[in-house]
Amino acid sequence: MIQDALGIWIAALLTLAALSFLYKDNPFFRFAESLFAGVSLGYYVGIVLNQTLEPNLFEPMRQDFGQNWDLLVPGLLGVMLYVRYVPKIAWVSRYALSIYVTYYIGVEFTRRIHGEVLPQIGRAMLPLSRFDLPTLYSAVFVVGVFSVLIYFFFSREQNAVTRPIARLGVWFLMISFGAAFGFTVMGRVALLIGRLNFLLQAWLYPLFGITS
Amino acid sequence: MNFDFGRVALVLVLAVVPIIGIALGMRAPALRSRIPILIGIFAGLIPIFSLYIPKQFLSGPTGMSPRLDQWLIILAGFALLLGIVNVVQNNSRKISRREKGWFFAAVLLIGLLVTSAFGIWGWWTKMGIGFMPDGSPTPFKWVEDRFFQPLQSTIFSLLAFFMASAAFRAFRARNTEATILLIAAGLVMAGRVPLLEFLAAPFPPLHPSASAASQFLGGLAERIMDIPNGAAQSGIIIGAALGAASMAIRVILGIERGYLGLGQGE
Amino acid sequence: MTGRGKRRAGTAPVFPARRRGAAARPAPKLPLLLLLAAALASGFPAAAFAIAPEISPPAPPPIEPPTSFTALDRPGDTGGAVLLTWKDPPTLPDGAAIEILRSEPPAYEWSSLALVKPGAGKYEDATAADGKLYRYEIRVQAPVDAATGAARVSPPVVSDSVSARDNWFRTGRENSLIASILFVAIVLISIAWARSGHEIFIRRISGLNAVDEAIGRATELGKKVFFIPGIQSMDDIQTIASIAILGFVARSTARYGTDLDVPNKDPITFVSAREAVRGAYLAEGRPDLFREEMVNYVTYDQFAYTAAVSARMVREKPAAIFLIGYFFAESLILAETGQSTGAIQIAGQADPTQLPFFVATCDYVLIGEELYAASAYLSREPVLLGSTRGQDIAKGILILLGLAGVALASFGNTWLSSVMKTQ
Amino acid sequence: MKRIFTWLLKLDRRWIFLFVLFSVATPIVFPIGLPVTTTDSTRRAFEYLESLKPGDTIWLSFDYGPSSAPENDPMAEAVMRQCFLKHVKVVVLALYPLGGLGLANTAVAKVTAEFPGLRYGEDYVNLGYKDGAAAVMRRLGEDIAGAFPTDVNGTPLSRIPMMRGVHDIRNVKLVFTAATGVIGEWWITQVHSQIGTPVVIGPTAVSAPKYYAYLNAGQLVGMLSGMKGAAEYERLLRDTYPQMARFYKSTRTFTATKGMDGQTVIHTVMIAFIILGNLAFLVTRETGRPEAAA
Repeated sequence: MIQDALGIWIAALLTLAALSFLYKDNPFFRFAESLFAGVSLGYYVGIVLNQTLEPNLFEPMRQDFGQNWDLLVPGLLGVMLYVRYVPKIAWVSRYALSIYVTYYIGVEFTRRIHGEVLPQIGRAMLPLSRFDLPTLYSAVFVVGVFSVLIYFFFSREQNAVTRPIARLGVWFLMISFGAAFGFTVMGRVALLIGRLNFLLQAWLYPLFGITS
Repeated sequence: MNFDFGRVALVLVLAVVPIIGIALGMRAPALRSRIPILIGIFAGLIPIFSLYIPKQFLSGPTGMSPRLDQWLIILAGFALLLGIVNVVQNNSRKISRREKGWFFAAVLLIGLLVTSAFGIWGWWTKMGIGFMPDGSPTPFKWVEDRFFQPLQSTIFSLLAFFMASAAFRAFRARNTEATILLIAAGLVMAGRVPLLEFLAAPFPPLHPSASAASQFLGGLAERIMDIPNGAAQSGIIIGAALGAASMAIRVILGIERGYLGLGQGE
Repeated sequence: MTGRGKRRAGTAPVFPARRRGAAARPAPKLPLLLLLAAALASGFPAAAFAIAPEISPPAPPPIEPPTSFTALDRPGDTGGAVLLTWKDPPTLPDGAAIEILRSEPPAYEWSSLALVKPGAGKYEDATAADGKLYRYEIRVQAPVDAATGAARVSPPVVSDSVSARDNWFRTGRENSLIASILFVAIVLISIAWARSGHEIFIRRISGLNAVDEAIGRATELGKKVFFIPGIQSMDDIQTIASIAILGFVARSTARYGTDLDVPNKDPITFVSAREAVRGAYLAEGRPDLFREEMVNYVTYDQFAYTAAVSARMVREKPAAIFLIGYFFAESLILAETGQSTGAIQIAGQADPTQLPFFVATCDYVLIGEELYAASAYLSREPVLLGSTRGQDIAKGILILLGLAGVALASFGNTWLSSVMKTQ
Repeated sequence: MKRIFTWLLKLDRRWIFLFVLFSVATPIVFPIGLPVTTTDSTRRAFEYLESLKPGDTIWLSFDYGPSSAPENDPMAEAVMRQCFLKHVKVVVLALYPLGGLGLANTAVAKVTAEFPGLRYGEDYVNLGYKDGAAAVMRRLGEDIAGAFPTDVNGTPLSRIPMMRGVHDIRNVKLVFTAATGVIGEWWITQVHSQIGTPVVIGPTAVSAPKYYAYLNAGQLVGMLSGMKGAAEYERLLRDTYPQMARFYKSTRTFTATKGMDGQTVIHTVMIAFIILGNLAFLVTRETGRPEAAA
């Protein structure tokens, strides 16, 4: 129980210290920020050890080494990564880095062409044959997609035809940015409400004995 | 011991060849960058081929592509230690030289040591980092709930304030583009909440029309999100995907290699 | 057809395990009705009526079996699955389901695999072993008839023997394979073209023109340049683009002798960023100016990193801040704090989610593809310019294709847009 | 006049922060009670739950974490209250890995305390958290005890009275998922499409748009979109059960209705600031820093 009350006090004071940054940088904020940096790094030590390395490496090796002997290789690659602290052979770390980067970049390549370019361009192929409201919406959509794409031409100077289209593309971009900004306000305010709720209900109300 | 073709091939190319490459590199400096790039080409082609070739040795549940994925998750886990070493170096130097703010460096290091000790302890004792058998939190969990969580969500919630100050400053009708930005933002913001009903609250005769207008604004906001916003997003995504794919080709072929500390070009 | 039905009805008592369905349950109480049910199922209603004419109310009509039944290796998979397809019979009793059974020839033991809702028309047996022969059987199973208390099934349909196998091509991905090959070809040809000495123009990108201006200002004021490479690892290509830009920024700071600070959230990005900065200082001939602390690690948590970097901005008041890479919600906290310190801010992200916040708070923003054009723009190297040119050609083709698709769709032809669907 | 505008243009952003703090905090402490107009998707969800009979069982999944709690908590609480009023049994579970279980425990403790007659194991049960949401869902179609052998306290399901008639997810009348990420979508694609159990979803406002497609396709019974949807649900609940008003009037607890008050006020304040800023800008024609070149 005492542990819990202490926990709430700690959480509440840290919340206030973090909020104080809005006024200006101050020692309380600096304390909270430094503590946060340290605790969060330690937190990920715990998470990586218990939730990444344990189930992906230690557990399979213990359970069935014969099926998982190859998991020793990432250990080897990990050692190569650390070799960069020995300046003379720092270049050895390139092996680990190069494998890590290119594998994921290969994944990215397929994801972009297969998962983004084709479906997105397919989505823009809307019929524009009728005169009604949905067709108008489709037309706006189609114009938007292609004018934005024309804005992204780099290797040619914009001319009398493409300049106005690219400008239209910029307008579409601006609508999109403004709308997305306005759309996000609500979710961010909900976060603040969550913090204020915590301060009120877990800390202040019990402190002043408000229960109803 | 399991010696599937895929697994053995992976170990040969990504472990045995690098070891040979390192041995050669000790003698011939030119190979210090060439062999890693060659191996990179191999690693980069695996997921691409795996998308189109469903063969067991490549794409099966323990085929080359999923297996390499698991390897690299482990590698990324190991990499965290690189960061920790750097943080400990920088902060302990601050403390030992009594630089300005050394006290906060000490706070940081204590937080790091205590929390990671709890995490390691939970792993070592098999207790884990969640709850103990009697339902009470482990020390790690307690630190998470009382230090980590509140700080994380408070910093996150600062966004509510920054949204307001950024909106006030940025949304000015300076030119056509800025005006469009401003109007779109205003309409969507107004459409997300019963704003007109709030403003009409003191005037009962206006309630029905305010409510109708509110609904209309809501529909309009949704439409803006759907059509012009959706179109612009599509355009950005297609363009960016082409740029990313072409960059991917350059990286896999070793043309772009700044991340290895090597210059641009050949 | 009927012959098979006869065999099935007859074998029922021999393989009770197969008869776990509704038909088996009433057996102890109503043997006669069971017989009736079996007879109905076997397509011999007349015989059944002959045995028990009195108890039978108007008999429910016989159930038709499914048609066009095929069993094939599921195409384009890693093996271990057989694909069954069929057409439901035109009329089905209420609540009926399609039962699927499997046997391993030469044995005739049929084991039930699944009950499928009508309308599915296909079933994937993912329990098949590669190379092993199977036969499949399907039939319609209707619920117990309320009037007679008997379960009703249609005559079964049996497939030819089939086996699952490991395949060389994932069917249905021809479109993206062709697109990928074409794209790689376009980019490589453009690079070769650029290398052979052809001039390639690249239009002005104001965010990139400002890079030198920003670093110049920092040099004049004697203040730091901050470079924040996003919070993702090197598994995201935006981070790689960011590290490439960092290389150019570091060359400038090395040239002018300006102080640089690159705080990191991801450890692998941290290693790469350090290599890139070290390489840049070396390339400019100023390894003496490079300090390890320039590229430093902060923490792995998104918001702890944000708090620490924001605090550093406020305390050190850098003259220029680069926010280039893959950012999430922290984008606005960093950029708004940076804005309040009065620094020139240049942001860049290819993913559209955080662009609105950068546009609202930064002086220059690299939007979408501009991020990837940056290294070509800054270096003017033929290889990079060539690949940017290749992107443009691909984009032109896509726009033409897209417009053709719109035109076709307007005439009611959706062929082109269905070609674009990937699986 | 011009001086005021010049001052406004150079306004220290900390004044704005103060405004934000007050406009959000005040309605939470002193509810305004703005009118909430209900939308069709929320009404459909409410009416479906109203149509359930005493003794039916529903499934309430906590598929969100602390960061979206202000949006999702009120939904889960309102649904629980409605069920307990109607004597519908509630099975609570959590599939969201980062903190879903903690939120479930808190919400269950809070709402069950409001209904003194309830008995654990007969009126409601808490199955706790299971890792691997999609796999768990597929398991639920075969056998609930296979996915959750015990409840959160370690009691085997076979010894929990209300679980006796509930062998698999088909025996449940409705799945309600309060969701922040993709888990909510899986309830539709893994459970509703494969097994047929009706689903109502309560997503965060940000992810709501993508669920309209499912709603229109009839794959969802109804939807509570974000805090607004939760506030609508609270209003329907208050209108149908006047005795509920006391829970929603209390200063002590947070409700979506209060949250929406705060949201409305802050949105209004922000728009007012933007308008004032533009007015000041147009009057003084003063250009500040060069802004965002695209």
